[in-house]
Amino acid sequence: MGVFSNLPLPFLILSFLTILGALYVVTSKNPVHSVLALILTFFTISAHYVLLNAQFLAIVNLMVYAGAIMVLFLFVLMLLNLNKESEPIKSNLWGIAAAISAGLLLVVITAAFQTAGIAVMKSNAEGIGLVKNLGRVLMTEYLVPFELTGILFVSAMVGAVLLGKRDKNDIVKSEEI
Amino acid sequence: MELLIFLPLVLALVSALGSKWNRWIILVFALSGLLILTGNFNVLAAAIQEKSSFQTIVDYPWLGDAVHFRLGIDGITLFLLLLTNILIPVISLSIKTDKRPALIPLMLFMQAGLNGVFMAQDGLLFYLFWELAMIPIYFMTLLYSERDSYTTTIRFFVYTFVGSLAMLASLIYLGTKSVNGSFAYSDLYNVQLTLTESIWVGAGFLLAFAVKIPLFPFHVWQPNTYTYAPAQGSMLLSGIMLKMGLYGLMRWYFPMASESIDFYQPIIMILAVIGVVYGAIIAIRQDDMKRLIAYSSLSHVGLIAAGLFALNKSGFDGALLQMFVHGINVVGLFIAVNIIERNFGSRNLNELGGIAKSNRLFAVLFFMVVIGSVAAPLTNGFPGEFLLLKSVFDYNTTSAVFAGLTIIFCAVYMFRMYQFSMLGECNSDTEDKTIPVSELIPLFVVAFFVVSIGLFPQWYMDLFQNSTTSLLQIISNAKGVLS
Amino acid sequence: MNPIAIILLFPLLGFILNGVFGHKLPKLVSSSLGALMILLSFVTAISQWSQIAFDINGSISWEAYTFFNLDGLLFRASFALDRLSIWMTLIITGIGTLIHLYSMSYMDHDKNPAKFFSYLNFFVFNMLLLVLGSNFLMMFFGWEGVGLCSYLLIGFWYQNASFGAAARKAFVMNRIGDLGLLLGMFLIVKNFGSLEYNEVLPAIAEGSTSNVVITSIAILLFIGAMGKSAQIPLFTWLPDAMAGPTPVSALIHAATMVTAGIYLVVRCQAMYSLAPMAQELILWVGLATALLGALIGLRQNDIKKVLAYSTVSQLGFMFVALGVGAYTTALFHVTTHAFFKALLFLGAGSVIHGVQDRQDIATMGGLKKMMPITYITFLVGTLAISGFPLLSGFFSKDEILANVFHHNIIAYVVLVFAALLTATYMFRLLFLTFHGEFRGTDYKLSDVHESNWKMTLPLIILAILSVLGGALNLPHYLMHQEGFLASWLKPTFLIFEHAEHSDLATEIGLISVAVFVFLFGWFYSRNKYISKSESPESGSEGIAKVLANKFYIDEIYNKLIVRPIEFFGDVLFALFDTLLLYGITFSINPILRFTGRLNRKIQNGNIEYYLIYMVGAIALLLGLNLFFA
Amino acid sequence: MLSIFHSLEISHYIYLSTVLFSIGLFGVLFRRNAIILLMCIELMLNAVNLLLAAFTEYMGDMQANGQMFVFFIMVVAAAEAAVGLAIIVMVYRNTRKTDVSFLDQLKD
Repeated sequence: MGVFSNLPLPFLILSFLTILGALYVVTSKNPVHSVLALILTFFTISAHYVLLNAQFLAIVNLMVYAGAIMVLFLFVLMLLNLNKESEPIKSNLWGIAAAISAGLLLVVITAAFQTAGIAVMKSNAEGIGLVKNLGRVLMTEYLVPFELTGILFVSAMVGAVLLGKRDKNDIVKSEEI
Repeated sequence: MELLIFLPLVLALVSALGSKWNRWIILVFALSGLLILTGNFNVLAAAIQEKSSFQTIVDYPWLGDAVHFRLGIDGITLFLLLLTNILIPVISLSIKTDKRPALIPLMLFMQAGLNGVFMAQDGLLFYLFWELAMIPIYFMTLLYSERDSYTTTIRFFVYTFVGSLAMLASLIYLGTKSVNGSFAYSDLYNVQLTLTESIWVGAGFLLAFAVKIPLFPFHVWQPNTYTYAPAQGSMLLSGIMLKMGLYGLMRWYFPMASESIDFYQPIIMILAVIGVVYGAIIAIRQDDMKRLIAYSSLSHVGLIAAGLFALNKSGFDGALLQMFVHGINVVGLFIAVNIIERNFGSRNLNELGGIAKSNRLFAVLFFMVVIGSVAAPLTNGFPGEFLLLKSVFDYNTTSAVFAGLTIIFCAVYMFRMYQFSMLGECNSDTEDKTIPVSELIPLFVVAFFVVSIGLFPQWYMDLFQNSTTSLLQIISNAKGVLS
Repeated sequence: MNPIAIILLFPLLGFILNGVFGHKLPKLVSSSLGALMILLSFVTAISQWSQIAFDINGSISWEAYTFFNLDGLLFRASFALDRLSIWMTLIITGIGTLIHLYSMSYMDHDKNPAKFFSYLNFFVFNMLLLVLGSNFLMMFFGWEGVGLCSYLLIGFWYQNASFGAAARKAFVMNRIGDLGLLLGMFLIVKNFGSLEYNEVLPAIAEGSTSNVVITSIAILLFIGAMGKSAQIPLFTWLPDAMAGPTPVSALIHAATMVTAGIYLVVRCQAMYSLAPMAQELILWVGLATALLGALIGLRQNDIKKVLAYSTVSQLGFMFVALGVGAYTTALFHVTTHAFFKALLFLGAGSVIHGVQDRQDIATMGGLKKMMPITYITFLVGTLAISGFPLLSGFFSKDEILANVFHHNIIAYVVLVFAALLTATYMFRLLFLTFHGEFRGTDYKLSDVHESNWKMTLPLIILAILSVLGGALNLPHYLMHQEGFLASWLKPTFLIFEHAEHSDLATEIGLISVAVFVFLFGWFYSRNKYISKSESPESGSEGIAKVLANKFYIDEIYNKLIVRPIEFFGDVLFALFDTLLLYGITFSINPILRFTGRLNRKIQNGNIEYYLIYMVGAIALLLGLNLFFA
Repeated sequence: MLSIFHSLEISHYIYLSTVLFSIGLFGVLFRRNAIILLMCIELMLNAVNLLLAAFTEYMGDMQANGQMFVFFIMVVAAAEAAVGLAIIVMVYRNTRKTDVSFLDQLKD
């Protein structure tokens, strides 16, 4: 396995699953499958968080992403009745172009990080990711941004409602349909 | 003095809020610049002193250390500021607000830009204001042109913008060469360039200025723009904007790319003189009064450019004086044309005539502007034209002979215009129609300057003569040869 | 207050008052205001006479202010009243007063006499500026100013388009000359660093300046004089200028403005005396003009046109005098010509007035019974200009002829011929107008009336002056000393004027030639025209036709100069400016369009494409940064 | 960190998240269904989140700045998803499509 030989097995498995899930998200033709694969990916990422001493993040990730957001996605898919393979398939040329672009970026970023020194993670920081610590930091140093997120949420909510609301014209149109 | 830039901006915003302003309120808005200018008496007094150089009066760091918000003033700047801030109220008086509400904010916005151009003492700031002053004109032509507004605007825009970009390139190149990459005026002209560099840098500047002035082959945008733009747009363009180009030559091109002067001098001189004759000959045959004025402007401005490129005292003094005078006169002419068009529904010479019969006062005022343009002695056109022709004569006799043809041709087309519009038989449109006196107010201001400059040019020349001397000194130092 | 300021102030005041308030004043008030101002100016000038007369080099100077200052090179608004300028001032204001008085009646039926008088006053102001200025700049001011007033006054009846055209023609032709004058001034500044007469002229008189420079300056200034004084080739405006009211023709186009060119040359006597080539040029141009004007005058039927060509011709005489270096004589002829030509014009005006604004002498005849005063004064004027012995014109013309005789015999012969023609056409005019039978068709002889005293008084005064004017400079052979004018002017000439005094025999010979010329003209015209009952020949064939059509000079100018310029204007505008320049500049258009179309493939508005570009660009930039940093 | 992972290096996480990010990016470029696009964006955000968490651990930062950022990114992502989906619903309602290639109105 070369490069991977000195890696702990759990990390390898998790990473493998993550990438697999991500790839399935991208390649699956059925949107519902994509959603499910994305949820899998989020689960594995949460596991990574646990490995990284970010226990609270792991939970939140599950709750917010896998729970709330992805359900929202599913909801919309169902609502719009898009669970079929309705998407027009792009040409191969397009796929190659996209792959080249993305691959190029991958190569470049990897190359860029190559210069970063390989260092073993420190582990002296116990309890960074616990609620107690995070809560303290959030309520002291990040208080203002925290409040701002509240505003962001409100505005997003208002925006979403406004966008989702039907105009009278729309109603007529949809009734015709 | 920075108020001179910011107050018009604020006023532009304020005036943009309402659409129907009383003309007197607008006048107050427009007069603000002049009030600030005259209010800063100390600065002005310093500016016209002996050996006054381009002294800095405002200096804030702006974009790092390299670019400062740096304004300066000397007699030349002061004189052109006076021109700008006098003409803006005059022009504002001729605006009918109810039809073209956007003109006022645009004009005030432009005032800010123009004041900035004349005061900027930093390369990039100069460029910024240069563009800022142009923007309103684009909108004026786009919104209110009588014909082909889109084409006219696009052509005007492309032309001027290509020139501006060339200038920007030159400025940036100079900036990279200067001490610490600073764009300060004094740092820029201290940059030592090789001849080749200088020729390229000079080309950038010259392109921008030649388009703006406009010099002979670069004038293609001008006639249509002047003709189709709303009258106030034409006034601003010809009265003040094109002085930016001439000012740029004086203040920026000559000191910055002084090494290339010897290379460009004969070329520009020939082009300018060709422009003088060319514009005049075409003007003789025009029937559209605005187009006629456009070509006459081409002719007059060519002479100013020639005077500047003669690079001597009388050329610089004459050019500055004539810049002021041309501004006054051409605005006066456009106002008169505007009045005629508004009252008699046409500005085509074939359809007019006999207006003088029932509009005595207007006839007199218009005539004063006309003889001012013709440069009859005792009117404002004469001293400037005299000095300019003298400078061209000192540079080269043959050029002076050809440039001098302007005094003949100018009489031909100006009097032709006056004859066919004001004199002769009345026709059905012009019979017994009187122009309201209130419309003539701006012409009174113009007439005042026609006479006062004509009689006492030295009053006006005192404002800038010390500064032209020191500017010429700078240029000749930079050239290394005393001219 | 400086007397010069006062002299200048009055006409200016008249101009402003009449210009601003004139249309609200009663006609009588505004017109007498105009006349009064010139009179006051005249009186002021006379009061200064003694000041100047007592001192040989006496002159009054006044420096009003610095007009502009170029690094110490001062252009001053300064004036001087010296012997030469007071002479001119008196002519201008004196004849000016008479003509103003005359105009009070002449312009009475006009709608707007206030405007007329304000222009006329402004003209006098400018003319005074011209002669009183003590430098070339002030002279140029007046020079252009009189041109402007001439424009205004020729086009006074502005509703007539052809009058307007004549006015513009006059102004433009003057401007051509002005350009020469202007260039001459630049050359003076360049070489002498000043425009003041009393700095430039002594410097020239010193003789250290190179001859090329002096000759060029002299010729350039003479070009200016050609324009103003209607010499070949710039003379065609003067006959057209007769479109203006008759007093204007009398004052501007006969007595004063057109003699500005002579004043200029006399003023620069030092320069011209040292530039023989320029002098020679002046001589031949003057000679040609004198001849041409007289020839054309022979076959004109418009009473004012005859006088206009006569003026052209007489101005030619004066330039001939200048050309042979007889400056005093030239100025003497200016003076006498001012008298008799103003008289003739005013007389013509009186005739025109009397026959209800008709000018064609073909429809006149036999008017002497109805207009006795006009007739007698007109007769005096005719005698004077034709050189009737002992009248003013006789002396001045004889002096010119004598001077030319000593200079160049060919020129003398030509000039004698011109003088002969002068007598001929003047008597033709006189006989056709006043003698013979009445030829009017659309009006009756009994409608013709003598003018009132305001018009006849100036005529009488001018007639007296025309008779006695010769006394101003009686010739050497009569007095055995220099004439009054010669001795008066002597101090102003920096270079000694070489006066020819021939022996008695030559003198008698010359005089008899002059008398013969007069008699021939009189006889010829008398036989031909005095009892003509039918209309005079219209010049339908041969040489007469050419003369009647003024040698087609206007047409030639039109074809050779005006048309080509207009043609160029059209061509440059339509072909060059619009098609070519526009075309070239905006032929970039298709190129831009083409690249634009290519561009459009890329910029198709689809976000996906943009995303790919974005990512590609980011990768590229990062890569560049990585590998080339 | 659990002791068995002591041999883990920061670079491994870097590679992992880069790969994830690129996959997400590829999805964004390749797919046309707007909903899947959004999902891919979420994927990319998560890749970044992962890296932030890894770096927090790596730096041993008791302030947990990195994790704080993750929080905020999640917040923004949630808001974005909500608004984005609302837009998609609206677009779908008008055009009956969720295909982004249909949205080429930027042309003019």
